[in-house]
Amino acid sequence: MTETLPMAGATANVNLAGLSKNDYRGAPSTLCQGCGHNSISNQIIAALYEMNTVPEDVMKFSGIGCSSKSPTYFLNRTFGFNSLHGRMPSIATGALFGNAQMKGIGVSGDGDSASIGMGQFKHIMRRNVNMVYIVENNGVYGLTKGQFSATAEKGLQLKKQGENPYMPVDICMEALVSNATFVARSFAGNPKQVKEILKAALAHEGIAVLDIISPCVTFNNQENAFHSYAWGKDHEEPLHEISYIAPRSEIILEREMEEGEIREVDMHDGSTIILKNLEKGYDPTNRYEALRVMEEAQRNNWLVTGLLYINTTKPTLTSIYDLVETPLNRLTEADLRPARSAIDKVNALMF
Amino acid sequence: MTETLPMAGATANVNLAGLSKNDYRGAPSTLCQGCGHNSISNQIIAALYEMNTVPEDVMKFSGIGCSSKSPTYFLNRTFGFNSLHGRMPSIATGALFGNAQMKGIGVSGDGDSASIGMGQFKHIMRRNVNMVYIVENNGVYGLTKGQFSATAEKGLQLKKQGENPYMPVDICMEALVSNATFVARSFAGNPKQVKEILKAALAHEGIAVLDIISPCVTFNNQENAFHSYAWGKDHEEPLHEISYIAPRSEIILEREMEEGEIREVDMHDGSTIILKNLEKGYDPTNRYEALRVMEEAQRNNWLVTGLLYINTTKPTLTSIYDLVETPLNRLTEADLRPARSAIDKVNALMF
Amino acid sequence: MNKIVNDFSITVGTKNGSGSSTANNTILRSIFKMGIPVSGKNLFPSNIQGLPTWYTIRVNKDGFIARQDTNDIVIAINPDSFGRDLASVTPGGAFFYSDDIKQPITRVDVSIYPMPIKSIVKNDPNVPNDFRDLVGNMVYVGVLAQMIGMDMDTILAALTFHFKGKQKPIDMNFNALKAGADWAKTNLEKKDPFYLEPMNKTDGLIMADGNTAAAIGSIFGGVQFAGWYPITPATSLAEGLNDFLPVLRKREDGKHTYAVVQAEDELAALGMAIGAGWAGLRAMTSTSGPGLSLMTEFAGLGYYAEVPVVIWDVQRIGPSTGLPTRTSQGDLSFTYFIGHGDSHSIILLPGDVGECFDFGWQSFDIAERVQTPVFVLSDLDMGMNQWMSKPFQYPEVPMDRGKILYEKDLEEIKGNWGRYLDKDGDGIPYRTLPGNKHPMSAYFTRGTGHDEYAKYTEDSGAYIRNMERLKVKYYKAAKYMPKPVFHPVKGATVGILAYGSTENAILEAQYQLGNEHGIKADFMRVRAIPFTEEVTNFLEKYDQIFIVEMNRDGQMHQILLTEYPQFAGKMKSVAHHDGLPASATWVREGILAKHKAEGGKPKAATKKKTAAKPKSSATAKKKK
Amino acid sequence: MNKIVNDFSITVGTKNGSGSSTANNTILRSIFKMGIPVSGKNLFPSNIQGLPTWYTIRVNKDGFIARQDTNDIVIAINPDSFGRDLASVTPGGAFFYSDDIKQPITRVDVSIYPMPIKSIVKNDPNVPNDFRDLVGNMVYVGVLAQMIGMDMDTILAALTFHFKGKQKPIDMNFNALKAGADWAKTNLEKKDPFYLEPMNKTDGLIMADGNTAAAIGSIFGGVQFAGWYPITPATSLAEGLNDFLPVLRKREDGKHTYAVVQAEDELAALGMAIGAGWAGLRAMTSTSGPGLSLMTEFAGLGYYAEVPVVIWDVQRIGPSTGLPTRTSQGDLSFTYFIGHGDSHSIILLPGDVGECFDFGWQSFDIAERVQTPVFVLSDLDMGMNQWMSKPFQYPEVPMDRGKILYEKDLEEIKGNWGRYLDKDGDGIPYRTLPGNKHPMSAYFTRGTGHDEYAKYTEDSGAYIRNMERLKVKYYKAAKYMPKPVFHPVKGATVGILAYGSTENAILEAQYQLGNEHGIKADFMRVRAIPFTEEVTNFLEKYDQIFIVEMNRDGQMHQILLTEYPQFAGKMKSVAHHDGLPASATWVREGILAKHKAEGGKPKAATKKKTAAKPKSSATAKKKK
Ligand SMILES: Cc1ncc(C[n+]2csc(CCOP(=O)(O)OP(=O)(O)O)c2C)c(N)n1
Ligand SMILES: Cc1ncc(C[n+]2csc(CCOP(=O)(O)OP(=O)(O)O)c2C)c(N)n1
Ligand code: SF4
Ligand code: SF4
Ligand SMILES: [Mg+2]
Ligand SMILES: [Mg+2]
Repeated sequence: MTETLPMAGATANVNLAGLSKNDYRGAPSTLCQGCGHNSISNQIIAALYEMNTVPEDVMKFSGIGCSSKSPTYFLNRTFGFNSLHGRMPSIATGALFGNAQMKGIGVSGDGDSASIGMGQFKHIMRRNVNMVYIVENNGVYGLTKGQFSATAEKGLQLKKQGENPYMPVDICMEALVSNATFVARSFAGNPKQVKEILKAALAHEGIAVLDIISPCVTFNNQENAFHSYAWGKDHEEPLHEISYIAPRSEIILEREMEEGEIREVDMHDGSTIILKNLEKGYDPTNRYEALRVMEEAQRNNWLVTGLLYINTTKPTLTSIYDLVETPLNRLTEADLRPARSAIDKVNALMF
Repeated sequence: MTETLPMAGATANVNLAGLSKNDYRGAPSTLCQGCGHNSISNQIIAALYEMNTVPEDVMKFSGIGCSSKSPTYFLNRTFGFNSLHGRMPSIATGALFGNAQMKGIGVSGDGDSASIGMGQFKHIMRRNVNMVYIVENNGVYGLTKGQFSATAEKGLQLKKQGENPYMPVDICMEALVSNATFVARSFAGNPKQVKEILKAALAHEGIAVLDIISPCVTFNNQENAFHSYAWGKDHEEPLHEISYIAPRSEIILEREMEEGEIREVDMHDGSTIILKNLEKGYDPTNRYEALRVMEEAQRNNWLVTGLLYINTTKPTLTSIYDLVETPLNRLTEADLRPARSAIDKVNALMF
Repeated sequence: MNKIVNDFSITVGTKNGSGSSTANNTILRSIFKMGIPVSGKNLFPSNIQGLPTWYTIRVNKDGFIARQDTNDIVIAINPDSFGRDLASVTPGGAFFYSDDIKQPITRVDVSIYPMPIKSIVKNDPNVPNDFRDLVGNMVYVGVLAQMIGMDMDTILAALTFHFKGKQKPIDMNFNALKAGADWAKTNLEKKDPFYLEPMNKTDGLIMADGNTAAAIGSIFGGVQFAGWYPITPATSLAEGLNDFLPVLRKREDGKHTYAVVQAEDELAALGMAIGAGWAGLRAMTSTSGPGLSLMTEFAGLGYYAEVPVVIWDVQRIGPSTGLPTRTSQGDLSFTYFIGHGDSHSIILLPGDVGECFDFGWQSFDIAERVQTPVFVLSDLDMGMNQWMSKPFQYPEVPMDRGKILYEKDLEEIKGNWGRYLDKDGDGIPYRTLPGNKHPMSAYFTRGTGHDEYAKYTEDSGAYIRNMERLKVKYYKAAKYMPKPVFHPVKGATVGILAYGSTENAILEAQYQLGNEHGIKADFMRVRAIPFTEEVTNFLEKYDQIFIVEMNRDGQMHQILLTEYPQFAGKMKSVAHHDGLPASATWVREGILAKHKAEGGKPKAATKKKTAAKPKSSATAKKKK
Repeated sequence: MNKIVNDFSITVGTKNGSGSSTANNTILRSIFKMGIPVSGKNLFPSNIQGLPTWYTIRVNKDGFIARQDTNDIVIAINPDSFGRDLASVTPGGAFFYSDDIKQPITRVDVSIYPMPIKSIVKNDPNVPNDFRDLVGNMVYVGVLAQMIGMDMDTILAALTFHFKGKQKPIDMNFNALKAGADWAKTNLEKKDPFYLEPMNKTDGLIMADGNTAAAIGSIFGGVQFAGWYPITPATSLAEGLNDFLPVLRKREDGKHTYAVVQAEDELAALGMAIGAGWAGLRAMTSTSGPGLSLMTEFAGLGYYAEVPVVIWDVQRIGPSTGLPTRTSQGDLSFTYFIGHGDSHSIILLPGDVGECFDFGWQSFDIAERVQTPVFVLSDLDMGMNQWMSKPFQYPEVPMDRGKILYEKDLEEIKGNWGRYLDKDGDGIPYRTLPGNKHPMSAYFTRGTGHDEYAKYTEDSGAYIRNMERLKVKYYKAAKYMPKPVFHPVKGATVGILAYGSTENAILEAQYQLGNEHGIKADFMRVRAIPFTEEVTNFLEKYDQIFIVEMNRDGQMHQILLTEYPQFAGKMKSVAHHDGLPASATWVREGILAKHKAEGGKPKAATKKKTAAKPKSSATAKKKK
């Protein structure tokens, strides 16, 4: 019986990289209680821990927003850049040239990527930068207190904002049309799936876009937030001085979803999301199929989750540039400054 | 026999609006001889003339680029705004609120819309602004002398630029995914089709995206530009002082294309474009079909032309705002400044 | 112990997102309704829930309502900031705290009042579980009310206003408040000196925040188009438009005379507004620093193509993202020089909530008259905090749409016009609007070189003529600018020049300098750039002028140096940048330091207060 | 008639896109190779084909090679500008034209030479039809060569260089040229006074444009990452990287030590460069005005997060899109104040092509040493025109990577560091780079408020400390800046301060002022902001200093006023903005006008030239 016991002592709590889960954590979160983003941070920690990734081998990036704050809350030992609103892609693109052996993990929001950041979002897809690009998608601007983002569904009603008259930006369709090489969708309330998709994404060479629906428990709560109290409606505030937040629990599926399964999830705001897992036979290497499924999902208002598309044949941006082995940021003057003799050659070229 | 004669005298040269074709022209073009953009300008003039549109009922817009210069070369009697690189959509969006009865015609380039302008391009689609949005698509930056734009095909080789390693942005797919309500593709060398699509687009209420392939005879001419002269290659310039342009004729189909027809067109640079007209039975109201056709075209490297998608049920941006009949820019102080009594009401609201 | 009446500060330390703003506003409004000059400043984090946040109230019978650096009364509800909060009480002050916080009380020089908030709320059967924290906040208001003498009727009025007369929340909150008051009455013994007593100094005044005022002012200015993108602290300006437009511009037919569009970003927000302004609408956008930076290219287009548009910048502190919830006057020099190439910006500088309203409508008149972007630089303190103000005044002049040619005008001049011709010698050309049916009305606007007829040109002469005209236009536009506000004192030998939200702090400092340090200073608050002749005259007059502002680099000082090199020697920069609303302390100390450096000999501080005190701005204005 | 030798200007008027640049360059290079100081300026439209374009060459034996306002020899090939071209010839000048242009010759005061270009080319059986226009350009070169005495051997050398030794195009072009020369020899009689005679004043010099020089300089600076977006007149800088990196950084293994990425726009271009700079690469971008405006927000991030990056702004004229193909120094004050909030920019100001090379590599040293964006402001004239220059000099100092902590450094200090700690009192903190394996190496960069350890904070104290340190850093960084260049004259009583590409014009004006107007002026060319002490001393020294620049608002003057209020009274702005490369005329007239306004009494112009002439900059430098 002794053979089946786990290894004795401290090693039981470390992974193959010799690190404990703590080595993957960040500062305590300052996001709202119950925010979907926190649950995603936890899965990032878990996935990297389980994949035995060394935190120093990763760079983390974000834009601006509640979602974009979250890299503070994981991977303390990882270099990170909390950049500008909508501009994570360009920062990450440049930074990853610094050391092409490192993997990027980027966290953005729907406002950050689909509104102000649409251009950069689309262009980083085209370039196939080697990073996991997570959109923590809640349909609102959390940090600026609940305006519609470009992924808000048509007809959504929000306090002070009225009704959204526009069709939502579909992050996955956008990624696919821009020839992203890995496209998946998940739901923060389904941590198991989030983690598994994260692992696949981390293993992918190239851009891996994860559209993770991540409820904003504070600002997507207008309609029925107080529905158990008759006077709830009375409490609405005309002069926007108040930002009252009822403490909420995270929305979590009680049971993992089977392939092909359809399930309804009640949100804090009283609305319902229809989750649908991809079918068993679904072939994620077929871009055309992926488009079909997404079009169908959009028409039926389903939230289809799972790995929608993967293409492992396309070179990453840094490999297109055919860089030297040594990380560029370890090169020295000897590598970078042409020899003294080169100056005469150059002057000769000048007439 | 006299009955069938056209009306006598000067009226023979005017349309139902009482205007001659000259009333639709602009300043002489300063674009290169043979540039596809000129041919599109001519069709804009022809389409509006034939549709009896009053030039004062239109606003014209553009960004920056050779293509974006072209609104100078049509519709002298029309208010126009040659804006900033990539920012035509926002200017047009605001301007068309000035008088919601007027139609917008915007001319942009592939660099202007798919590179720097990607964000605004996508968002004007979502808003369904009431305008014809023409992308004069040549795969290069003409005005800055021949760099790759985001619509350049993968593998394209350009002088001084090397080889393009990225997949092209597909203007029509982008428009479709962003829920544009009218999406068409055409070819500047097919003026008849361009004109007919333009007329349909002008008649459409909402955003009509026309992706018109419009060859840049000057900078998409690297490979075989001099192919009839053995020494052509020798003439290449390392220090980019020269911009030699052989005078070229416009690329024009000799014969209009039948529905469903496939035809090869030789370009000045020696490359070939495979044109494919949409099938007879094609249903442009089916968004899913449109996606399928475009995916297929992309896979086969076909240039599928025709009206890809139309949806006439969606409200335009200005109609969502439910504006007064009178154009907003004709309202007066009486309409715009609340009555004197309102000030007390407001002060009362202030505590 | 001497009573201190109507002259102290109160700071409440809570957690963000805990709903304390209703409570704090109730305190503020109640004091205001008691007729006592008061101000409230919300010092909140850039976060939605859980981080420390403070609300600080200044009560001052003389109308000095700038933020006070010291905290006389502190109410501590947040365990995370308890230590800091306790330490921050001035000696002799009062410290109230929620007694579920079990942390050491280390001070013996302050009056300590524990409050059993949780248990009071728990005992109220009318408060549902979910609402305990929220309503709990009312308990501390009740305790405080009891202890300093806040009037229960005015409190009820404040709550009634707050909840728009809806009885259920009013009752629930007022009950909790009363429970707190009752408990305090029974259980607490007054040990501190702070008391409220009714006055009549706020009669006829209103309370509002600058963003709401700006929104309403814009509506009275006939705003027709606003493009915007959310950003703290400017968001509530656009949301104010959304709130008040449907009310103030309601029509019988239910149709709309305006559109407010949330853009995808700030480039598009200003782009749309410029498009609308060009098309003849009264168009605006509102943003803060990062958004303004993104608007740079469009601002240059607006300047060069001469498009009327109003751009509100509600300033927050810092380069880059900085501190999104802290105030500043740090965007001035950037705005002045915004955009590559030679350019000049018209900048309006409201100093209080009333001026946010006034400049709300005036900015459109100026933009259309001068045909150029008009920047209005407010700040977080003015924009988001509640300020006492004279009531908003209905615009006393009709709208000035500037030089527009309609069909009949063109007929009169036989279509003979040029978009950029300087017919009147004031540098301002005539424009036409899309939709004009006259066949000669159209022109093609561009950001590229153009001649007097809006035709494309690269001609040097045309370029220079155009640019020199723009310069003439800019300086001549000074006559349309709001004049500076002048606060003289008798026998002044030096000047103070400032702008924006610092006025209250400077008035107080001006008083202190005069009465305690023997430095008599006239104070001019500049309200616009280009500068009007009053500014020139003011600078001319004194041997020393202190330029006071809330930024690091002395940005107004920099601009004045470029415009008034002849006065360079006597202008002294007094700049401060802590992100907090201005206080008299730093103004006074800053001026004293510079004054001393210049060899000035301030008199020793005199304790005796003179009878003739200058009125504070808000109360002074009421009388006008 | 007196011969005028090596002292005149030539202007060729053609159509854009007609391929005349080979011809014009051949003239320029041939004269250069004859040892005569020469410059060439391309005045081209913002268009690809068909619009009038001019190329103007200044030949001057004394080395005064600024653009000359007058045209001594004009060659007219373009019917569209024929009238203008003819009118532009100075009386006594020469006018060559293509005789297929049938337009009236209205001048009798100039020598007229018709040239049968078309028929000469038609008669050459070796020229294919398509190439007739192109090769036709060589005919006018041949005619001119014959008439003014250009050396055929140097012409052949120029063509050989141009066509990289490829015989076919060399022959075809040289044959056409010779045909032109032969025709002229037989058919034209010399009536004008202009002659070339060989000298040795260009020995050892090279000819290059500033953008190429900047690209090559950057490569010698070890550039590793460039993000860029096409824009005139900056495009050729990035394309220069693409041209020369593969040559100069070729490796045995064919792998690359660099990446040049064409971004989707300028926001992304600078964003990528900042990402790369942050990750430890020598990173840059290059743009012009509109692109710079779009980079504003990122520039602020770079400043506040302290990321080394180099930003080249090759200036063109105008706010907004302006005149994309005209030169200017109009982005200076915008760059200085770029970004909302308090910020300061380090700005390098190269004055010639050699300095474009030098600042190409020095800018990286400065950016990494100071950890901040470094802006290099070149302009279209310097960037795109061919200038004589001393040969590029290999950097004489090793790369300065600034304060970087690697694994071993962190081990030494036991991981005990803070990203924004000012350990050395110079305001410059230490940084680590991603990929550093030390577990204490990582930090989280942000544009939000941060403390010394890069942790998020909203604390006022931390904010002020950080911002004050940034200010210290900025001013202390002056010691890393290139020193100004000083051109003294004997007995100077006034000063001229300028920067950038105006040097040649100012040297000539300086000479004229001294020798013809009795105004002896020392001239300092500033090469960087923050200003070094030499600038202070210079300003201190004279009663009047003329600040000369190519913009409307006197932007350097503005900045100097903010930095040196004590000298405000004596600094006079001389600004000009016609979009053309600087000429001595406007510098001289501008200074005379200001000098007069100040009551200066210039001596009447003296015709007698003094023996001791100052050397022009390019020839002077060669000797160093
Ligand atoms: C240039 C700029 N504009 C606006 C803002 C204000 N801002 C901060 S976060 C945010 C929206 C964030 O929304 P999203 O990306 O969806 O993130 P969430 O908070 O919902 O997670 C905005 C508009 C900013 N920081 N910078
Ligand atoms: C902000 C900005 N960046 C760059 C430029 C330079 N520029 C002018 S036109 C152009 C590209 C135009 O390409 P495209 O839109 O495809 O038009 P085309 O000339 O090919 O018709 C660029 C990059 C500019 N004017 N503004
Ligand atoms: S506001 Fe919404 S998105 Fe932001 S932290 Fe709270 S729950 Fe999350
Ligand atoms: S460069 Fe190309 S796009 Fe521009 S005008 Fe010439 S042919 Fe047209
Ligand atoms: Mg969001
Ligand atoms: Mg193009």
